[in-house]
Amino acid sequence: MGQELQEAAGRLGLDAEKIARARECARRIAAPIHEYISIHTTISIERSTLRALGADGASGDGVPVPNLAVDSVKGELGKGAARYYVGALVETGWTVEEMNLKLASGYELSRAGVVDKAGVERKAGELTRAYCKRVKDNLAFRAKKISERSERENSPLLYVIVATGNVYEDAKQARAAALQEADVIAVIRSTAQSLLDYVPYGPTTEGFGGTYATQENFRVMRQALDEAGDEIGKYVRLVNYCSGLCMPEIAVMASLERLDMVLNDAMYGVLFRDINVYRTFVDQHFARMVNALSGEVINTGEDNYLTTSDALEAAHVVLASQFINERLALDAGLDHSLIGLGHAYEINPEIENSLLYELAQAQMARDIFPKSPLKYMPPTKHMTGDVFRGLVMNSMFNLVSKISGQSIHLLGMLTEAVHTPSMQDRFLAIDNARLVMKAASSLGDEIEYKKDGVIAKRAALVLDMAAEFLERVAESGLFAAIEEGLFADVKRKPDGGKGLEGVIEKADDYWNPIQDALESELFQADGKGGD
Amino acid sequence: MGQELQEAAGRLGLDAEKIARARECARRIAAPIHEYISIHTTISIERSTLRALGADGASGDGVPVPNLAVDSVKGELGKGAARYYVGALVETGWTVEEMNLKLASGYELSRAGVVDKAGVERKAGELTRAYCKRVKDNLAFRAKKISERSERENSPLLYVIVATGNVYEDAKQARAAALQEADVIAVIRSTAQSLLDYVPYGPTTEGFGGTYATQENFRVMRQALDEAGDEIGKYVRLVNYCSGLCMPEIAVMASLERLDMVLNDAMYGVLFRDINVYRTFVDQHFARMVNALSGEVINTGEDNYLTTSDALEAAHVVLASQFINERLALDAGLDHSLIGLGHAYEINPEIENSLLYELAQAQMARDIFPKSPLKYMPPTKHMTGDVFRGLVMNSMFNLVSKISGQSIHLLGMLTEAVHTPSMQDRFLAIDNARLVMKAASSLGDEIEYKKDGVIAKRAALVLDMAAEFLERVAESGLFAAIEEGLFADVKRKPDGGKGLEGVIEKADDYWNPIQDALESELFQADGKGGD
Amino acid sequence: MLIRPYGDRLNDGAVQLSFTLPLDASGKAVEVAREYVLRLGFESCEVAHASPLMEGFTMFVAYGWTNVSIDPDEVEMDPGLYERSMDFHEVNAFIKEKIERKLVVVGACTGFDAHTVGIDAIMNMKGYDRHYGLERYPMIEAHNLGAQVPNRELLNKAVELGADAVLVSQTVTQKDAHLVNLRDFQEEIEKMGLKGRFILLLGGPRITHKIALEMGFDAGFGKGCLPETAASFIAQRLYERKE
Amino acid sequence: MLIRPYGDRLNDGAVQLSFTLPLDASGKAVEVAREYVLRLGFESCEVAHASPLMEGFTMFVAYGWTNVSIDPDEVEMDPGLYERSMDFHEVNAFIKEKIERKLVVVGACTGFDAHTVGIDAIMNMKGYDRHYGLERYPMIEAHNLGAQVPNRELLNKAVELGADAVLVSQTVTQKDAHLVNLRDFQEEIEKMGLKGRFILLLGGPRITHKIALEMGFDAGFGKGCLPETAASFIAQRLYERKE
Ligand code: B12
Ligand code: B12
Ligand SMILES: Cc1ncc(COP(=O)(O)O)c(C=O)c1O
Ligand SMILES: Cc1ncc(COP(=O)(O)O)c(C=O)c1O
Repeated sequence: MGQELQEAAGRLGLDAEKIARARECARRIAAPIHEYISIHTTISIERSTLRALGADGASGDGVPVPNLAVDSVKGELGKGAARYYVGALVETGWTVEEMNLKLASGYELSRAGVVDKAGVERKAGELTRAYCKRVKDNLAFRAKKISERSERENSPLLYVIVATGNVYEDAKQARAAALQEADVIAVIRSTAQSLLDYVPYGPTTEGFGGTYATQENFRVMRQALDEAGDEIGKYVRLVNYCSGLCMPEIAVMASLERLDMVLNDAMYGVLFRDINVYRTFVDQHFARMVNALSGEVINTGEDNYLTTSDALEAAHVVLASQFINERLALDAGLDHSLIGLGHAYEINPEIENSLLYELAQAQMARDIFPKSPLKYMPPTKHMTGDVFRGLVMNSMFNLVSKISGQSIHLLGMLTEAVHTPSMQDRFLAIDNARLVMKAASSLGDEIEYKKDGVIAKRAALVLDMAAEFLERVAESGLFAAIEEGLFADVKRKPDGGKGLEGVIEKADDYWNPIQDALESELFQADGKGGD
Repeated sequence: MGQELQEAAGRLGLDAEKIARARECARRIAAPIHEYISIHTTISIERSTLRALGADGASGDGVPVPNLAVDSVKGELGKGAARYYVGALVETGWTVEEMNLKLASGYELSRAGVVDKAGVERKAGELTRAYCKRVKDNLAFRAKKISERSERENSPLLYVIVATGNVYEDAKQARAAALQEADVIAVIRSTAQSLLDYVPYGPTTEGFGGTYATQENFRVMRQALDEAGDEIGKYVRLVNYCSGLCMPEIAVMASLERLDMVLNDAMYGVLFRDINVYRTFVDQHFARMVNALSGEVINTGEDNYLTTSDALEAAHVVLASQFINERLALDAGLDHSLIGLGHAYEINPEIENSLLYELAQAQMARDIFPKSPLKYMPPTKHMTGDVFRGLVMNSMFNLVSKISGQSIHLLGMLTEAVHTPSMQDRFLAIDNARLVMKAASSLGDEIEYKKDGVIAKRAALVLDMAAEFLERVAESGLFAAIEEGLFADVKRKPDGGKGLEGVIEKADDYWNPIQDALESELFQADGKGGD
Repeated sequence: MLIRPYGDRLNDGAVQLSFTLPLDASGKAVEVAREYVLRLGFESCEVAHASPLMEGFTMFVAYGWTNVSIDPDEVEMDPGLYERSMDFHEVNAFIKEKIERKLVVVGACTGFDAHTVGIDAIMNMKGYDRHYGLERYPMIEAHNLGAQVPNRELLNKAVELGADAVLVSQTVTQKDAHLVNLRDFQEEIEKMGLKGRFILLLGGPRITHKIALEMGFDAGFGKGCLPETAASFIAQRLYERKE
Repeated sequence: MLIRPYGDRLNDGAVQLSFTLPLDASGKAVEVAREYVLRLGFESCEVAHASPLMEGFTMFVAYGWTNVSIDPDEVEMDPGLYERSMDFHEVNAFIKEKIERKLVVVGACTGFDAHTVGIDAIMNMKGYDRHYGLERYPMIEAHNLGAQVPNRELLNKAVELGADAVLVSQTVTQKDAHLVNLRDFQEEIEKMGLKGRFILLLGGPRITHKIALEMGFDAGFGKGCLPETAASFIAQRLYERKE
């Protein structure tokens, strides 16, 4: 623990002891959630397990095979769907592809108990090893490319979004952004996909304000970005959004298609998508274990809090949520270097010294989470149709991001308050960031913050308030705190929202070979998780 | 001297001893120039003297009365034109107005010696006292308004230019800028007015890339800005350009019409307008004394050096020129608070750490000239037709200006490389500066520069090079150094350029009541000048 | 009186433009861009800059000068655009005096739209920019159903609560998602026989009064709308209907 | 092949505009601005923002979508626009071989124009962006007369030095100051009977090949012109004349 303490001091001289206490509260907050998680599974976790074992495809009218398979053994899910899917494979001798086609055309998994237990365990082991191998190969491929082409990377990584609704048009725009030196491309999901309890199958060319997240769409984008990357000697990272009712499923699909980063935050699902707390926190744990195995960086959505509450008044809520997300992520086997905690530049720019407060809050996050690839997001709330002022606000955001050493920088568009970004909007955003960040390259190492000056005092105040806030949440428990509207001024009842019906108590003989493999890889092997 | 030494240390820990040595060199450079100045007058100084005594108006075909008066005693100017003008007044008993009308319609001053010496001295005294009173009343009025309305001032003062060619259109645009919180309005002169050896008379509505500087135009603008200022409770400062063949005349006109700031730099005239060195340095001394009496801030044009030579390679030449301008200004009775030394943000923004070098150079000027109202000018050379990138570059310029505590901030236009500014260009420039400067309000006091970091080392290097450069110039003399092209890579021969024929050796009995009044007010009275 | 854009002189017709053409950057491309601006109705054009975005695409920044003029008086505003509004106190006094009972108002973000900040700004206690939301009006009973409320569910609630007015908020406009949803809203009203039953208000950042009328609403409210403006409209329209 | 601006989909015709109208900011003014953009040849327009600049003036930021298209092939470039150019070594070799003597070149900023950085970039030792100026060409004798040189003085010098080519630079274009000066230049040429005597090159940030031809020059050079481009043109044009 010692080592972490001084590090926490960082550049703002923050009270390391208070930071340690906040982490302690996060532990107390996580404990009861883990208790609940350990004895529950969900319909989405079961579908994800089957996907990892090879279940894929969809019926004529587009119902995905994993949904068909899981629904056909609806009552038995307390035992885990794996036994029925693998059992059917062993019994029928069909290959996984044949099984999927059968399921797609109406075949139903039998609910009868497993006959050949050893055969099922052997088959499950084979499928699980195949899955883990594919995921680890992806991880190795990514690691090699990143190290070979590291000098082409911007620091922080420049992250842009594409959202045309047509995956092939997205691919073209993503290519353009990559050729303009963007490092990370995120395809925004079609509106409200987080509320679908299934993942659409195949490539999609229609969407509202975004493109559906499907495995085929991931493949199309992955290929386009690898090609563009090879052309200019860069490894271009691909991002998509797990949050929502299909969190673990999208995580598995991402692990199969070598996505590099995923938005993965149950708090976002609850607060901004009104998804049931129990459902999404159980889903999150499984999803984050899959991300951990595949070495994908998760991004958390604390920036959204500042769209509904004031960025000065709610800064401590962002920090508190980051501590909680860190704890839950570590407990899911994610190493610090994969926990891309989110925050944003959202203070009203008309407020005097707003740049100093933004710098204080950005540096505070850097000091408190030194090893995390922090994801810093641009101004949205106070952006107006004056695209010229928008460009100036984004220049200030770019400067603070560079000075405080952020890791992932979501580029601000001058047209944020007008429309989804055009090709030239993205070019101007990239040009703005690269110009400011190159000009201010080592400004961060060059300046020291005055001891108890405006910046240092602001950071200390936010840390104090966050520590106090975490004590309160630890007392009441996270779900009760959410019910009270402590987070983002949004109230959600624990039994409210969508998806509670999909939560299932694990039977004593619950069996999930994928979860077992994940846990052995992530925890037993090197006892790394949950430090 | 002591007090000035620590102050010089400032925030970059610059070598105070080296700064003192540089000031010493400036003194050695100024000495021979003063010798030349003390024994010469110029045709423009004589015209200015008559203007101060009341000469004004113009003949039918537009030749100004001061020109007619001075030309009519061309051979006698060694004795000073005052005796002939005042002599004629005493002899004819005409009032000044009557005399001007006579001169305008062909009356010639007689070259005969003065008859009633006592009468001439009494009349000259009366006219000189009237001039000094008007100038001091202007100074008092300005000081009162500034102190009453100080809290409405931006810091740094926001300086914009208007250049429509039509003084009435300029007035409208200036009003708009003042209502948008600009503090300082400069009317750009019509192209090449600096090469005219007369000042046009009356209001003008035609000009190329600017509006002619005339006394009537000053009055029109002064009234417009006073009205706008009263409306919003601000004192709006008016600026015009003295540099060129009519430097002292425009200074006198400015003092009569209560201009607040004037561009007044002989080096600019020589290097960029090819005006003869002797002519313009003699003119400058008289002009700066007039500025000093009227409490007008002078602005010097070192920014122009960086349009013809590289801003990284020539930074030390800017600093050296500032030391020389400071010395010559002090010797002309200008107090530090009236010496608005110029510099600019002109490094190629694509260069890594260019923002740090700009900050180093801006902070260096602040530390070395702590009491000067430094005038900081925007990027021009590396501005392109990409007005969006232009806005980003201006945001960085605005930030550096605020952090380093500059005093006068010439607003950068996003269309710098395209056209003279439109009304909306100016609005966007003001909005950009106010937003960035309010957001970064006390950032300057909040940060300390790392001891011998990139910023501190850059400033120290430029100071060293400037000190060396000044030693070389002190050896060769300023005019020889200019001939070698040491300044702005522009070579000018001492006897070359325009206006040398207008330089006249003072006769032993040279008499100039205005110069005598200036010198007694500025030097004898409190022995302030030339500290 | 005919007017034109003002650059730095009256009627100089100066306009700044930026656009991307599917062309590789070259001297020729600059000439095409300049010619294109002339075809847009400009007398003269200066292409200030060309930036290659990727092979086959170039962004241009240009300044055009046009003789096209417009007479503001000819431009008719949306009929009945509701701009004048009573303040918080006047509205409550008006309702108390003229309608003599509490108004019932039901609102939501309908269809897929989850942008609740807009409707919350109009209806919630906190309100908008220090202007209280309808929940704080003593003479109004406000029910905010929140995000992604299906049209039918909103209308059922309105009937159940005996609403005087129904407030719909739409923000996402890509591919006219909002128009699709609003047409569905009108169909639901017809199906449930509720035509003319409620005073219908539509609002959102991209909503104009024209769109609202076209979609069968009584009024449209855009960016910067204040709660008291909506409250005034409901109160006055209800009073007119009573008369 | 007809093309249109590309926003985020092929042929969506998206263009960004900003302009100031002599109107006070109001809901009505926004509608006038929107209507104005439609009159400029746009199908639809969204006024994203309105900023009051001062009483009676408002700036608008707008996005328009247009069906106006253009066929790049129809757009004829300036005839004879000189784009291809030999490099430093090829030019000197060409002159040595084909003309077999040093060329004499005289240049200046004429009239009131004091912007020498442009002509210096073409003619001086230092040149432009690591491309050497004509002074550094062994086969060219370059005389740069500097700033604000009267037309007559430049032509006298050209005659005196037996120049092959005369280079004129003009930067200030307000109120067509440059055109006034260039017409005067042509009159001087006629008066001094020098028509056709020199190869005439005109350059500057706002100069196009078209303007140069209209003003009686042999070629026009704009922003980013390189010294070798000017040298190539002079050498080749001189060679053509010799043939
Ligand atoms: C906050 C925000 C979000 C939050 C919403 C949180 C919440 N609970 O509201 C989150 C992160 C969830 C979000 C998600 C998305 N968003 Co969003 N979002 C914004 C943002 C940043 C601010 C919107 C806002 O809060 N405005 C402030 C309020 C006060 O203003 P207002 O909505 O105009 O409301 C006022 C008036 O319009 C009026 N009014 C509004 N409604 C009504 C109703 C009545 C009856 C009346 C009288 C008046 C009235 O009164 C209000 C007060 O004056 C904007 C960008 C921007 N800066 O505007 C993008 C923006 C609106 N989002 C956008 C998009 C595309 C999306 C997504 C589709 C992205 C994606 N693919 O995931 C999703 C869609 C989610 C969904 N299902 O709707 C686009 C919309 C583009 C378009 N024209 O269609 C924008 C413009 C961003 C962009 N440039 O791309 N978003
Ligand atoms: C430096 C500068 C000055 C300096 C000039 C110093 C000097 N010795 O040159 C000073 C400070 C003196 C100055 C003064 C003024 N300036 Co000035 N200045 C500029 C600035 C910042 C850069 C111009 C420059 O050096 N460009 C770099 C060179 C390399 O590019 P270039 O000129 O285009 O030359 C290239 C090509 O055009 C070509 N080329 C050019 N000439 C020729 C000739 C031939 C034969 C060939 C083959 C090629 C060729 O090759 C060159 C290399 O590629 C511009 C703004 C900007 N950022 O562009 C304003 C600008 C040009 N100035 C402008 C104005 C209005 C003025 C003043 C009138 C302001 C005033 N009222 O006082 C005065 C006029 C002085 C005068 N009498 O001309 C305006 C012009 C607007 C217009 N369209 O008319 C500009 C655009 C600034 C603005 N936005 O208002 N200026
Ligand atoms: C953590 C997180 N997940 C998901 C999303 C968006 O997903 P959707 O709009 O599909 O709900 C966001 C915000 O854009 C987010 O911050
Ligand atoms: C000191 C100084 N004087 C005068 C001017 C301009 O005057 P003119 O263009 O009339 O020579 C400048 C630059 O613009 C300047 O820096």
